Amino acid sequence: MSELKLSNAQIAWRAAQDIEDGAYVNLGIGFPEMVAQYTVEGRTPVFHTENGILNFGPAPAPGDEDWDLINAGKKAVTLKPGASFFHQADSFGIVRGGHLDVAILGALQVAQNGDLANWRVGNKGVPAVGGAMDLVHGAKRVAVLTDHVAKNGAPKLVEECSFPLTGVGCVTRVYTSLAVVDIEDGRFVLREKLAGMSMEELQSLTGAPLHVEGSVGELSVPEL
Amino acid sequence: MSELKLSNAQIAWRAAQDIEDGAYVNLGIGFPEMVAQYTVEGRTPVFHTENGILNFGPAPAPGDEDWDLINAGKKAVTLKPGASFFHQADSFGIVRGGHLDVAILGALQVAQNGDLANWRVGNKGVPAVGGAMDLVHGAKRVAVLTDHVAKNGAPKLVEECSFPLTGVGCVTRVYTSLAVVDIEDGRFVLREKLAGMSMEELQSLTGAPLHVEGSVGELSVPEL
Amino acid sequence: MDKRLPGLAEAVSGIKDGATVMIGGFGGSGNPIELVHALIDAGPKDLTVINNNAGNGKIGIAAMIDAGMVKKMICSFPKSSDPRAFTDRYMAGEIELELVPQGTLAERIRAGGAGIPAFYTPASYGTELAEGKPVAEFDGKHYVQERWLKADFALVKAELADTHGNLTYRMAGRNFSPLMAMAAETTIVQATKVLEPGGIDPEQVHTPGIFVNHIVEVAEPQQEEALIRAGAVYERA
Amino acid sequence: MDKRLPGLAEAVSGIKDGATVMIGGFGGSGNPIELVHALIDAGPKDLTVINNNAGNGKIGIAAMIDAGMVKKMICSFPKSSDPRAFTDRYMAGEIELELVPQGTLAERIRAGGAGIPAFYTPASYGTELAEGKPVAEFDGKHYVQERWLKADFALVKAELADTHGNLTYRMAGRNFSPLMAMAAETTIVQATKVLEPGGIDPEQVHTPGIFVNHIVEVAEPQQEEALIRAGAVYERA
Repeated sequence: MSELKLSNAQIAWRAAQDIEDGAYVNLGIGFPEMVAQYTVEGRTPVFHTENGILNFGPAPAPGDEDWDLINAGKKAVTLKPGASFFHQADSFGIVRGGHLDVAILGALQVAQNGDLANWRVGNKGVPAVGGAMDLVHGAKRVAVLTDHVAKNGAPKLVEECSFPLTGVGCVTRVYTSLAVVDIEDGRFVLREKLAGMSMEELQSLTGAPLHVEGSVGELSVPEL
Repeated sequence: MSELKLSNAQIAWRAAQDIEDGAYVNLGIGFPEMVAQYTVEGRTPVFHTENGILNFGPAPAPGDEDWDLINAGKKAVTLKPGASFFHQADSFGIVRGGHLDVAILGALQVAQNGDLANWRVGNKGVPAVGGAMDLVHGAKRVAVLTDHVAKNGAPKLVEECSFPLTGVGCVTRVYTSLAVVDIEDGRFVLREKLAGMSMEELQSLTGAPLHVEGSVGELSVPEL
Repeated sequence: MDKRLPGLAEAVSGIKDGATVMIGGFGGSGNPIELVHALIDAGPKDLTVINNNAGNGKIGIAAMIDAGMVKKMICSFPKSSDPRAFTDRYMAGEIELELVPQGTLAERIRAGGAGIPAFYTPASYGTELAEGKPVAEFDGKHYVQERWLKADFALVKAELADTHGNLTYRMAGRNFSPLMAMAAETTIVQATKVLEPGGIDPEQVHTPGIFVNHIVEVAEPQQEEALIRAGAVYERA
Repeated sequence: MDKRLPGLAEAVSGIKDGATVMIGGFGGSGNPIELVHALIDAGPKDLTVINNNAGNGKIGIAAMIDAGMVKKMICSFPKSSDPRAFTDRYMAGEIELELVPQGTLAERIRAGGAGIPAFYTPASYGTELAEGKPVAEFDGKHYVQERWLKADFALVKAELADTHGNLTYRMAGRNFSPLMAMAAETTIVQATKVLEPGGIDPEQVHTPGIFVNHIVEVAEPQQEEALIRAGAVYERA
């Protein structure tokens, strides 16, 4: 049963299926960046990065990097036709102003009311927030990619976040290694789960009630 | 004695003498625009217009107008080398943000505390404000050009404005047809007056006390 | 992704009675005359129109007002050359006016586009235009709180567009247009020339395509000031 | 009007102990490395530095910190690659940190430049970074009040400049630079190439010259990320 979960690539693949053609998308640094690799054939989303680019493309070949052409994760990127540059006040105007169709972020914890904790575990070390607290506001959908449970087995979908918050009531959908869960009216609503996992088992790995409205789909992804 | 006053052109000329080389200047619509004609030889101020141009030049020859190249008064202008265009939020960022060296405006009334009334006489007709209420804030100097008295003989330099205010405590210097007056610590301080006018006569045409600190210069302008 | 529509009528067909419409332009520069005239042909009523001015002559916004389409104007200067259309209705009590200082108007529109619900400005403090607005003191100076301004639609005139909606403007025709493009739910652009993606240098884009929904090419756009000076009149076709 | 100065040392000579200095750049892009290194040579102390990050490797802002020049950092992300210089001092309690969400940082700097003393943003509402800040509700949603951010100096890297100070930036090297140029009392620019007035198309100017005080031509500027990857170290000459 320990094998019965999606890899990060598979979670990213699943999230990519919900990105419409022509959607404007911001992918958080790290794991969420993988979503771009699984763009659905025939769709051309436009990717935004907080440091001031719309419509950037994948990393260049090693050695071809131009270090003035980077994304928010400080990785070298390329440009697609129709790209544009702008300063960071305009860039976060795009974010806060509701212009992105979807922002996809990582998570330490997501609460059933949509609260997100993803920037800091405790009070030790040097705190760093970047654009996380801005990105959780404004996008039409704020989705999260995450393992369903933490490495120590603790649930990451919880009644209330115990880690410092990134934003309040901001997450609309969670793609986990076991399920797809929407947040509606302060509740987790289960939309899809892995076929081999019982409802009871899934609930036991989740820190707050999973509600069912209508049918629960099968979370089905290719080998990746 | 009715001849003993400066023409508008002469008031504009006097104001132009205080504009330093390289100063960034906004000239209000109408009378203040004349200041540009009297730019001191060897100085090159840069003129700003609220609708989004820095370093515009004089009107083009009749027939050469491009109506996308206009100033805030909707008059056709030209560009000087080193000009730039920007949108109106950036343009008023220049104004409010303290980046202009001087803004020169017309006045209905100026009060001894620096209050300015220049947008509306009463409550009749269609009100229109344009950029006046923005321009009185932010420039390092806010100067006013005006006849010393109104057409009906009423003082325009007053204890308190009776017309609707444009801004509170914003004017720093007034160039009138009779005098140059600074506003300091809530008082009118006389800096220059026409040679042929007595202190008493000037005070009688002024609606609030004119203070003297040190010497009063002669307001001396060429025939224009 | 191709945001082009075949014609002006299609472009404005979504604008219904009661909509709030931002219209780019300052005085006679940068006005999307062809889009405005298409909107007059479509004829929605009870519109709230946001523009720096309130229409001049017998074309553009003035012709919208003459056609009885405008319930309210939000503007800074409703008194440019020949403002008869607005003046007549205003004096007759047939049109509402929200008068906003020009810089505040620009900043409120930017705030609407940038997700800033309110901000403080020194402009209008102590004047009748600040009446009823919250006031606050920062570092010993007084400021007025102003709210963001958003719209259902923006009509914007661009010089170049690409099919993704990236735009450049022509000279001082830029004015409010980049701000309005940000602040409207649906931004409709008329462009003198529409290029393929990549046709505009990414460093020279004035409005990124994310702010644009529909594009119509109007290859030889009219210029409002020139039309007014020629005495042009627009009436519904 | 010619805003050029002959060299980097002259450009930074006005920056004294206790000054607040904005430094353009994001990660390794757009950093005015030559100006920063000239500032290290000049050696003012007790500086407050505003940048998105807090220095990486052993050059630039990290080298300023190593040189003991920085009293306080205002930034959003002091943990990019190899942030040892900042981390060591921070953990030792030898440097202050004001942590600001990145979009709030950008907007606060813009507000400083645009004369907006305070504004409301949804970012950080309900989090520990909003503690002690005024909160307000608009249209049923909660927002945090943030204050403008200004500086005594800004150090900015441009691609092109003209002698009036009109600037263009190179790709994503633009980032915070146009905002910082607005928000500083004195803005000092290093440009790869300095042109005569008119050398930059007025429609393609990214930063109008009114925001720029001094320009130094640095014809072959170094790139921070490339330097860090090469293991470069900067120490006072």
